Order: sequence, then C-alpha cells, then structure tokens
Amino acid sequence: MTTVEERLLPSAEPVQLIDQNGVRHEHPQYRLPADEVLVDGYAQLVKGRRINDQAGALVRQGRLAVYPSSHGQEACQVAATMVLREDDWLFPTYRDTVSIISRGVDPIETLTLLRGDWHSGYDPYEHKVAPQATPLATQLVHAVGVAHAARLKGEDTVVMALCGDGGTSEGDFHEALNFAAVFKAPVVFFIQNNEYAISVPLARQTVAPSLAHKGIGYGVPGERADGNDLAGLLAVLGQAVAKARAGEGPQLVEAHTYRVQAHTNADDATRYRNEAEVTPWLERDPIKRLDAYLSEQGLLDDNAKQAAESAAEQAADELRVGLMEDVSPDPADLFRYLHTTQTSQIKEQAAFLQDELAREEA
Amino acid sequence: MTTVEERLLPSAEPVQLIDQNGVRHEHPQYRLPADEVLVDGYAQLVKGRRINDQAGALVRQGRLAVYPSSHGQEACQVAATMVLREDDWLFPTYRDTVSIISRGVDPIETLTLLRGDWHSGYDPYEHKVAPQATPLATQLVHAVGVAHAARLKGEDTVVMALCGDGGTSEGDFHEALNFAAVFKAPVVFFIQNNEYAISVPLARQTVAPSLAHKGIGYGVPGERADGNDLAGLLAVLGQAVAKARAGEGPQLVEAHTYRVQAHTNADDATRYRNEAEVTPWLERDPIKRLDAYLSEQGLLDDNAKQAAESAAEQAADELRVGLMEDVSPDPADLFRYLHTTQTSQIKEQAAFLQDELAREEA
Amino acid sequence: MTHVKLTMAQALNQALRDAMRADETVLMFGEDVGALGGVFRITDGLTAEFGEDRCFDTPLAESGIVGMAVGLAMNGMRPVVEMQFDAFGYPAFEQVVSHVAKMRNRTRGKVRLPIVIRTPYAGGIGGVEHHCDSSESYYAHTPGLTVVAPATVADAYTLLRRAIEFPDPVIFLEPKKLYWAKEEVDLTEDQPGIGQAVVRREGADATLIAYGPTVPVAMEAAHVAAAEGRQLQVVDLRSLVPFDDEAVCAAVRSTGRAVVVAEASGFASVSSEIVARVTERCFHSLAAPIRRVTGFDIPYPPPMLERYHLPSVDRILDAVDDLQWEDS
Amino acid sequence: MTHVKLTMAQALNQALRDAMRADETVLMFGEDVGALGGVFRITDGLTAEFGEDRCFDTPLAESGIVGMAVGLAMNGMRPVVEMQFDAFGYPAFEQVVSHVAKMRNRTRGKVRLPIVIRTPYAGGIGGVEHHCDSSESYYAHTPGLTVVAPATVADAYTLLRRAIEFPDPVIFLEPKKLYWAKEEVDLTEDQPGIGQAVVRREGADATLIAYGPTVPVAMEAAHVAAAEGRQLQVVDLRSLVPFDDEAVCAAVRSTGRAVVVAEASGFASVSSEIVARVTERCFHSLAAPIRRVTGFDIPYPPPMLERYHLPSVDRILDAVDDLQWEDS
Ligand SMILES: Cc1ncc(C[n+]2csc(CCOP(=O)(O)OP(=O)(O)O)c2C)c(N)n1
Ligand SMILES: Cc1ncc(C[n+]2csc(CCOP(=O)(O)OP(=O)(O)O)c2C)c(N)n1
Ligand SMILES: [Mg+2]
Ligand SMILES: [Mg+2]
Repeated sequence: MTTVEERLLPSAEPVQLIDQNGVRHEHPQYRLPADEVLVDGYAQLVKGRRINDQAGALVRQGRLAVYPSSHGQEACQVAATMVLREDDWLFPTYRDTVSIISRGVDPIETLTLLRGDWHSGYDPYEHKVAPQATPLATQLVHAVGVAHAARLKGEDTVVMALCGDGGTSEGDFHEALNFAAVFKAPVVFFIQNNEYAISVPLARQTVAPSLAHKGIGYGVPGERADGNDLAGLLAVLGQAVAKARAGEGPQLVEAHTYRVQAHTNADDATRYRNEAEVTPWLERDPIKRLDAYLSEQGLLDDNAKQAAESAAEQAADELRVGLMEDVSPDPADLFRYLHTTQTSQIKEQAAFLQDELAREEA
Repeated sequence: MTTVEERLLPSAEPVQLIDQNGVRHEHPQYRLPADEVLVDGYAQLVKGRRINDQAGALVRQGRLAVYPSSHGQEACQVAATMVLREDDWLFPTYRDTVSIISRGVDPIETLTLLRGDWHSGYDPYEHKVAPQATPLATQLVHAVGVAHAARLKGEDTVVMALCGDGGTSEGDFHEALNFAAVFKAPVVFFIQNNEYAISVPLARQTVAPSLAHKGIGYGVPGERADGNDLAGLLAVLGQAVAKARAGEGPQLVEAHTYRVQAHTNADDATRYRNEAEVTPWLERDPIKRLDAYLSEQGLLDDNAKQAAESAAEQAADELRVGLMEDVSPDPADLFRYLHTTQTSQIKEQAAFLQDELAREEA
Repeated sequence: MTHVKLTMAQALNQALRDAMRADETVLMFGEDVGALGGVFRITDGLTAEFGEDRCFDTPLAESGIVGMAVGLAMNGMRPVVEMQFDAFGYPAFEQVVSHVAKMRNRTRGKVRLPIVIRTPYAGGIGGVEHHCDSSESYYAHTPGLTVVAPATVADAYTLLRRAIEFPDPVIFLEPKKLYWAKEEVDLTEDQPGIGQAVVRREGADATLIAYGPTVPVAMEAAHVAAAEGRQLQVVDLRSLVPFDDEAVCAAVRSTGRAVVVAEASGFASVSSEIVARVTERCFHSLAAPIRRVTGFDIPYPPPMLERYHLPSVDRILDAVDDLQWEDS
Repeated sequence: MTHVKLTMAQALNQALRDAMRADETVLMFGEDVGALGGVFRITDGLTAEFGEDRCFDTPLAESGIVGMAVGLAMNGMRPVVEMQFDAFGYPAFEQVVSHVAKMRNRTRGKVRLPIVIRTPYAGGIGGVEHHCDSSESYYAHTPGLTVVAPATVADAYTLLRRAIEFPDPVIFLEPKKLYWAKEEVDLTEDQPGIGQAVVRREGADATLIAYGPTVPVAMEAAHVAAAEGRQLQVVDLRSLVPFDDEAVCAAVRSTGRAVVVAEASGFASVSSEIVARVTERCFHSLAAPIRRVTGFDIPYPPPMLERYHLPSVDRILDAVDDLQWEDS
C-alpha cells in the first residue's frame, strides 16, 4: 500500500491517551494535552454531566418537551469546543446541547428548541454556533459553505461539524465530505459514534471497518479516537483543527463512545438492548477516568473537585431557575420572521389571527 | 495495515491484461479470458462501435432527439453484459445503449427514449434490463432492491448496476453502496470513469485516490481496471459477479476509460478541453488493442474480422431502417399507463383531449 | 366478528399484521421499525412474528429506503415503508417524484410498483420543528401517486389493507394526533375503498370538507353548530388522489355553501384544489364562495404556538358565519 | 441607454454579470456553469471575467449545491446556484424545504439567506423525460420561499437582478422555451419589482392569467380572439410568491371572467390557488367560474407527444368560449 493510503486511513486502533482506569498511554503521533487544559476539561465534563442530568429532570417536570441527552458522551461534547478558537464555527445536532453551552451560548436560549417556545433560541453569530440540526446530516453541507466562505474572505476560520453514527448513512454526509474535499474547505467532520441511531445498532448502519474509513473515499484523512477519553480527543481533534486551519483541507474524526441512556426520554431502550451491554460502558465513563488520572498525578485535589462540582451545580441551578419561568411566546411571532418584508398574504393572515385573538379576549 | 484493508482496497494500478499495443500482461490475481470469449467480445466491440456511430449519424439526420455516445467506452459496455447470466439484471444509464443492445434488447425499442416517442421502449422483464436512468445514481438503489428481492426469493441472481464518475457524487450512490453492503445484496456497482461529467473533469468531482477507494467506506471491496481493455474488464467484472453470486455481498469496480466524444451531440467539448487531451486516448482504443492481440495470436483472421464487420453493418442497417420509419405515438397513451385503474380525473382529461382532437379533425 | 375497542395505532398495526399474513411478499421496513416497533409502535411485534426478512430496520437514509422499495417492487415484492416523520420524507423526494410516481407510465405499464409509503402525518402533538409537517400537497400534485389519509380507526385499518393490495404506489398519511384515538370497530366490516369520500354527518345548511386530522375537528364544529341551530354536513375525503368529485360535488350542491378544513398551509395546496374544482363544477349552486380554514402560510410553529395555527372549531364556525347567509 | 436586441438567455447572462460586478459577494455555482457556461449558456463567460472563486463548477450533487449555498449565505455571501433542469432540483428538496425556506424564521431573523436558485423551467423544447418538469407548485406551497418566473426578456433581466438583491431566498424559474426569444429592450429601464403582476394587454371581455412560458401563448390567444371580436386582457403574474392579489383581482373584476393558463399539472397547483383565491375575493364579480387551462395530471410527455399536453391557443380560446357568455 502506498503513502496515500497511509495518509488517509485511520490508526489501527482508536487513539487513546488515558485508559478507562486513568492510566496514561504513550502514542507515537499524539501528545497528551497540557495539565491545565486537562484540569479545565475536567471541570467542563463535570458541568456537562450535570447539565445533562438536570435537563433530564426538567423533562420529567414538564419544563422541556424532550431532551436527547449526551450523558456519557461529555468528553466529545467538551472536546469539540475546547479545540476551537472564538472565531471558529460549531455546527451541532439536537444531541449537542452540552457542546453548545460549553461554547458559551446561554443555556436557556440553547434549550428554547426543546422547551418549545421557538425553533432556535440563540443568535448563531454571537458565538458562531449554527442552529441545532434536526434533519440528519443536512448541517454538514452548510458547514462546508461556511468554511468555504471563510476561505474566500481570506479568514483562517475552521468549522467543527458534528454528526452521529446514524447520520453518516444519509446522502448529505457523502455530499458534504466530497464538497469539502474538492474545495479544500477547512471543516473538521466529527462523528460521535455512540453505537446507536435510536434503536438501530452500528452493525445495521454500516459494515465498514470503521466510520473513519469513510474518509479515504473522498481523499479526506480519517482518524478515530476513544470517545470517552478527553485527552485523546483533544489531541486528535486539536490536530485535525490545526491541519484544517493550515489549509490541508477537511478532516474526519470518529469518536468511539456510547449512548448510555435512551435516545430521548420518550424512547424505551429496553426494547432493543440489554442492560448487560450498557454496564461495561459505565466503566469507561469519561469523567471517572480523568478524575483518576488527574488525582493520581496530584493535579486534582479535593478543593479543585469541589470547585468543579459547585460550578456545575450553579449551572444546573441556572437551568432550573431559567426553565421554571413560564414563557408565553407572542403568537404574532409566527408571522414576524418569515420574510424581511412581509408579503400581503402574510400581513392578512397576521391580521386575521390578531383579530381572532382580540375577539376571543373581548 | 490489516487484512481488512487489503481485502477492501483496490489494486495499486488498474488491472490490465492487454495493453494499448495489444501486448498481454500477466496479473497475479486475474486470468486472461478464454480465446473464444475474447473473439466473441471483439465482434461485440465492433458492433457496439458501429451502433454508436450510426446513432450519432441518425441524430444529425433528425431521427433521434439526442444521443449520448459510448464511443471509446465499448469495452465497458460489452463486458458489463458478457459477464452476466440470462437471469441476472442490468441497470443502465442513458449512456449505456450499447450495453442494452448487447444484452439482447431490441435496438429500436432501446432507442425509443432518445427518439422521443415514449420514455422507455422495452419490457424490462424480457431481458432483465431496467429502464435507462436519467436522474443520476437513482438507479443504484433500485438495483439494491432488485438484488435483495432475489436473495429473499432464494435466487442467485446478480445485478449489474452502471454509473458514471459524475454520478458517484450524488447522495444516492452513497446510500446504494451502504444499503447493499448492510444487506449483503448481490450487486456489482460498475463505474465507467470516463473522466468527464459533461464538462466537469474528474479532478473537480473528487480528490479521492480513485473511485474504487470509495468501497472501503462501506465495507465493499473496490477494484479498478483499465476500461479500454476488454480482457481485463471481463476478468475483474467476472470475478466480481462470481463473488456477488457466491454470497460475498456487493462489489465495486471502477473502469478507467475516456469519453472520446462530446457529452451528447448537443454538447460542445471544445469549450472545456483540448484536442491534445483526447489524442492519447485514441491510441488506447479498446478495439484496436484487441484486434492487435488477437491477430498476433492468430485468433482473428481476415475472415473473422470481415464477419464481425458485416454483422456490425447489419446491426447499423437495422437501426437505420428502423429509425427511418416514422412513428406517431397515440396521444391517448398519455393517459393509458399512469394507473392500473384510471381515476375519474384522468378519464375526464383523456376524454377532453379525445374530444379536442376529434373537433380538430372535423 | 365482534366489535373491538382499538386505537388507530393498533388498527394500523393489525392491518400490517393481517396483510403480512395474507401475502408473504409484503415487506415492512424503514428506520426503527424492527425491534423498537417504530417510534409510534405501528410496527410493534412484526419482526417477532414474521422474522427479520419481512420486517426490518434499514440504514438511516430515506432516499435509500424508497429507492430500495422501488427495486423490491420491481422484483415481485410489496414493500411497505415508513418515513419516520413526514419532514423526513423529503430526502426521498426525488425517488418518489421521479421513480415511484413515474415508473409505471415510463414502462407502459410493464413495471408496476405496489409500494406503500406510510407517513406519520401533520401536527397537534407538540412536536419540535420538522416533526409536524403536512406534506400531502407535494404528493397530491405529483401525477402517478395515490394519496390516502384515514380519519377514523376503521378507515385506518381498511385503507391500509386496501393500500397494500393496491397495484400502484400509495402515499399513506397517518394523522399523528389521532394515533391514540380509540374507537369501537368491527374490522371485518366492509368500508368504502380508496377514492371514495364519505359523508360523516348530514346537514342541510353548509358542507365542511375535511380529511385526516381535521375530520374530528369538523365533526366537533358541526356538533357545536347544531346546538346553535345550524346543520352542517361533514364530508371526509379519505382519499385525496383519486378525488371523489361526485360525492363532494353532490354534498356541496345539497347545501350551496362549503368550507374546506385542512391543516396544511393553504397556498397552492390540496385545499386550493378543492375550492377550485368544486367551484368549477358547482358554481351555479354556490350561494357564496367556498371558504378555507387551513394552516397559515408559515412553517409549522413551535409546540407552544401550534394551537394558533391549527384549524379550530371556532375558526371553522367563523368561516361558516362568513358564508354570506344574508345573500341566500 | 439605447435599446438592444437580446435573447432571454443573454439578458440573464447580463443580469448575472452586472450583479457580480456590483457586488463581489455574489457567487455563481452549480453543474457545468464554469468553463462550459451552463448547458443553456446562461453563465457564459462568467468564470473568465470573475475567476474561479466567483463562478465555479461543483461536484455533481444538488443537495450539496443548495446546502453549500446555505452555508455560504450564512457567512456573508450571496450565492446564485443553477439546478441544471428542474427535475434535477428534487435531490435538493430537503435542503430547500427544511433549511432554505425555514432558516430565517427558525433563527428569528438572525440568519438571512439571500440565495437565488435558478432553474431552467418547464417544457416545450422536446426534452426527454426529467427535462421539462414544472415544479413551481412544490416551491410556492413551501412557506418562506419567494417564487419568480419571468416571461419577457426585460423581466428576465430585472427580476434576476432583483432576486439577487433580495434579502431572502428566491426560486427563480427560467422558461426554457423562451431562452432564445429575442426582444428589443432597454436594460436600464425600471421594471416593476418582485411581487408585482402586470397587465400585458388590455381587454374588457375576459382575463387570461398566465406566468412564465404561458404568457406568450396567452398573448397569442388574445391576439387571435381580437380578430374574432373578443377583447381579452392578459395578466402576467411574474411572481407567484408573493402573489399580487390586488392587481389580479382588479383585472378579474374589470372583466368578470377569467382563465388561468399554466403548464404544470393542474391538481393542487399554483393554478388551483389562483382560482381559489380569486374566487374567494371576487365571487360576486364573476359571471362564470374561473376556468383553468393547464397541463394534464400526467408526467410530462415524451417529445413527440408534448404538444398535446401544453396549453395551446386553441385550448385557451375554447376555455374562453366556455365562460358561459349566455349568462351575462
Ligand atoms: C433526515 C432524518 N431522518 C430521520 C430522522 C429521525 N431521527 C432523529 S434522531 C435519529 C437517530 C440518529 O442517530 P445518530 O445519527 O447516530 O445520532 P444520535 O441520536 O445517536 O446522537 C433519527 C432516525 C431525522 N431527524 N432526520
Ligand atoms: C440528478 C441529476 N442531476 C443532473 C443531471 C444532468 N446530467 C446529465 S448527464 C450529467 C453528467 C453525468 O456524468 P457521469 O456520471 O460521469 O456520466 P457520463 O455522462 O460521463 O456517462 C449531468 C450533470 C442528471 N441527469 N441527474
Ligand atoms: Mg448514534
Ligand atoms: Mg463521466
């Protein structure tokens, strides 16, 4: 096999720098991030977990319509934003709430979609975070466009485009990778392979050696990492972002992780998988191992842990308080944002509703 | 690299058994087809070329609306059907007229689409040839369905699904390969990479090492062959068909060939490429090299060549005579085939037209 | 057979089960329809009963699902596929428009595609964006498709059985918000077939024309109107293509006034068609222009605002009030 | 500026050129739009003048093209994309419906998408299957899209310039069979903008409502009718969304009779909408129901049969004859 193939195919095993017992492993290609980065990352993981669990509770309390949790995938969520600069872009899916919040977006605005008062609650330009995509893989082509525009403007922005394992089966995944490759667009396609697309396990989604192996078919370097190892993810994603920024074109990274909970609270995972399958993944938890490693290294004392936890608690509180507030979106908003200049049709319809509501009140 | 990768990645170079000078090359994996197969193939190539050129002439004479020629790609056209059994299926595109005719479909029925009297002129079940697909790559998913149905029925049918290099960029290409792989559907995806999609050269279509490298991303073995070497194509496609039939799942084959003429007669290739690019490909002509090889081996004497040519001439004659006949399709056909039972709407509209025509005649 | 109390979801499940028992070429596939039984449980238990070859999950790609159905149908099968929500049918749009709808015509009737595309349809369930679209107008406008939408539990069963037996492709729209509606039904009872509208309630003053999720709303409106002394007739279309011109026109002629009630945005929609064709045919029987109560021409609203968008009893009654009664 | 004689294709090319000169964020891309200049040569010479970064070929994938346009527009560009033929826009349907149409609304106006999707549109050129579809109804039914169809050379120029300047996404439908129609035009002359219909011919007896490729046919019909003593007014819609209710209703009220002329299949289409909304608004001014002359509810026919499908002068005049003149 030639060097082209060596350049484009992923490592034989997912890159892992810290294993599930918190033991560090050397890797010929990737270096462990600096201590302070890992300590900061640890605090973010703790906060991400707390947000996930709080959001789940808020669903049960009827304050959110639904919540697709990234419980267990927090290392991916946090790594995806930690490797970005402020002027880079993030393209998240419905599962990436934690990623969005860790990028700095207001948590309540982030949850607008799932609370149901509007389709998207934050200004995408404020933190350069695209609206969460529901139709699978459709956001990946947008990411290519944003990245290409940056290139045309002479900016060295990178776009981090998130996608699930199931999403890789959609035609848009294919078109996005190919367009990015042909235009050398600075996009990092980051697949969180959590082994499930709702009820469908990876083995029914693809029989490829790995999802990272899809890169070579587009001339895009593919790499894979342990998705529960923040250190490994930061190293791999960091390198991918650096390469994309340096003009080497798009990069594909697959994280091997696991959807510990059901697809959403509305899903019943017992219908399609056994607890026995889940248990080993709890052992591979991203927080536990980083805790073990950092504690062992003396980088994380009780004070630091305490600080991380109270910061997380505060974030959860904000979420709770914010979502306990009742909102009543203005029905006139239905007509307000569709066009820059309202058409006469929309004006008529807005007036119709206004009149109807006025009569109801009267 | 592991064996998985060796199994799925294509040969380092396109498989070639007879080079452009008619010289035979040994290949560690593929054997030269039997002499009589090559002699038969030669006759089919000559006939295919003649059909292409005759159809081109008929466009100029106004008997066909348009003709996308496979001039120069006849080895692919002929090989695709030679490796099939009668109960196998062929899924052709608009460019694969020669393939369809060499499968046994009536030439005039084949050209119905391009003459313009109906959308498709032949019974797909008669020779197991799907209607020619115009929307690119859409036929590939159909091929998967046909193959999967065969498998469900316990038949060992194989489906040969044709596609151009441009077509590989469409989402349906991706979905077809993935579905076929997951369902282990006996489909051979055969890409005729003729370097162009209308005006767009391959380099702007993809930056992958080769189109055959797309296979591994689906767990599908990819292979590539010299698309102007009938012997190599028969060996590679023959093996792919055999594997698919044996239950090894789908196979991907890329043929490296060249679109010697414009996209169709309506296209002006001088706008996007130089003659200098075309010339070397004329040297690589599939007929010339097979002629040289067979003549050198004493397998093709003047008599045999004469026979091939007059058979080709006869086919061209049939085309000419058939297409010189004026056809006037029945306007009532517009309403006849849409539904098994006409809706009252369609009945009304058919009656409306009939009435209008009757009044016109009166 | 005795009457049973079923939800629409259960009736649909039963229809699939009975169809698969009756004909082994019937296959059911799509996203999450296997072990999970579909996100709405319409395919619950089918894999267990019929095996993986008959009811199965596919990779996550709607164009692939519909395209594969085309191929399976070409080769002797009767595929029933599920689009998980109707907005997720859009990736398959090219396959539906360019192949599913056209294959029979293209091949002069040689290739028939007995495919059913089942789609949880329309809103009213508080779903987030992309989960409550009404896409019937796209399909009804596409020649070659048959488009069906049940509004009752009995119809859900009958129409799905008929759709699966139908020789040509059927877009089968399942009103999501009625999935859990329970009715006493006798599944062995013969119901009108595809292409036939039914009058669900008689009334001499005006006609409400509805289909799918708006039928119960129209019925409720008629109920309320009756209390106010106005007798509204309710027509349930059941099938959008073919359209039952005869029954609908007869109904409208009998009252001289009509309101079309549909959830989809009104512009260039099935409801426009109903107004246009009924007016063309019944112009001189009309005492007033036909009114429409439809969704606004906006994307489906977020959960907290959907009630302002959906046709309501009050809105229907306002439209009825607007039928220029003073003219008559 | 002096008058010049241009084909519609040339006017479109000029519009693109002028727009790209005026604003360097305007990009033109799609299949074969670079070196080849597009299969209809609408983008001829743009790459030569503006370079590869401004006018370029993409890989062959329509969803990718439209999706990339969304991203480019999000990040400050004004993408103009070409779908090679309108049936080849279907693979991009999900991107158009779920993102192009909805992004502005979704983000409360934060993300604006000034995208133009140019599409060679409709038939009459003897094209084989998939090359002559009329897909305007799919788009017009989708809230959030602006849908425009020029019928004259001057409008081709003006409307394309306006579409490119428009802050929101525009589906721009270019009638294929008019690409080679030549007219004397002054491109500097101000034309009505997007959303405005125009009366192309005055006439007191009945109104023909047409758009895109059927405008010249309607004009021809009016011409023939005049010779027979009947004065037909011709309205060119120009823009389907927004729809110029005011102008259209004023026209119809002035004659009391109307025929809608469109190439697309009639069922659940823009022409249904026109009949429905004009009837709703002008009921008491109508002497007869509004008639439609549209394509049949069949797939676009093969070249040799297309003339039976297309609205013709005779068919329009028959419809006019049918407007119950005896009643008036
Ligand atoms: C085009 C499209 N089809 C179907 C769906 C319905 N759906 C929502 S999430 C989901 C599974 C996605 O799995 P994956 O991509 O692995 O992401 P995960 O949920 O595991 O994060 C499906 C089928 C959708 N959102 N979009
Ligand atoms: C979905 C779709 N988009 C666009 C087209 C228009 N078109 C017809 S042929 C062609 C080029 C195809 O190139 P390739 O796949 O390499 O096949 P070739 O013509 O070289 O045989 C294009 C763009 C189409 N037929 N279908
Ligand atoms: Mg997943
Ligand atoms: Mg090609």
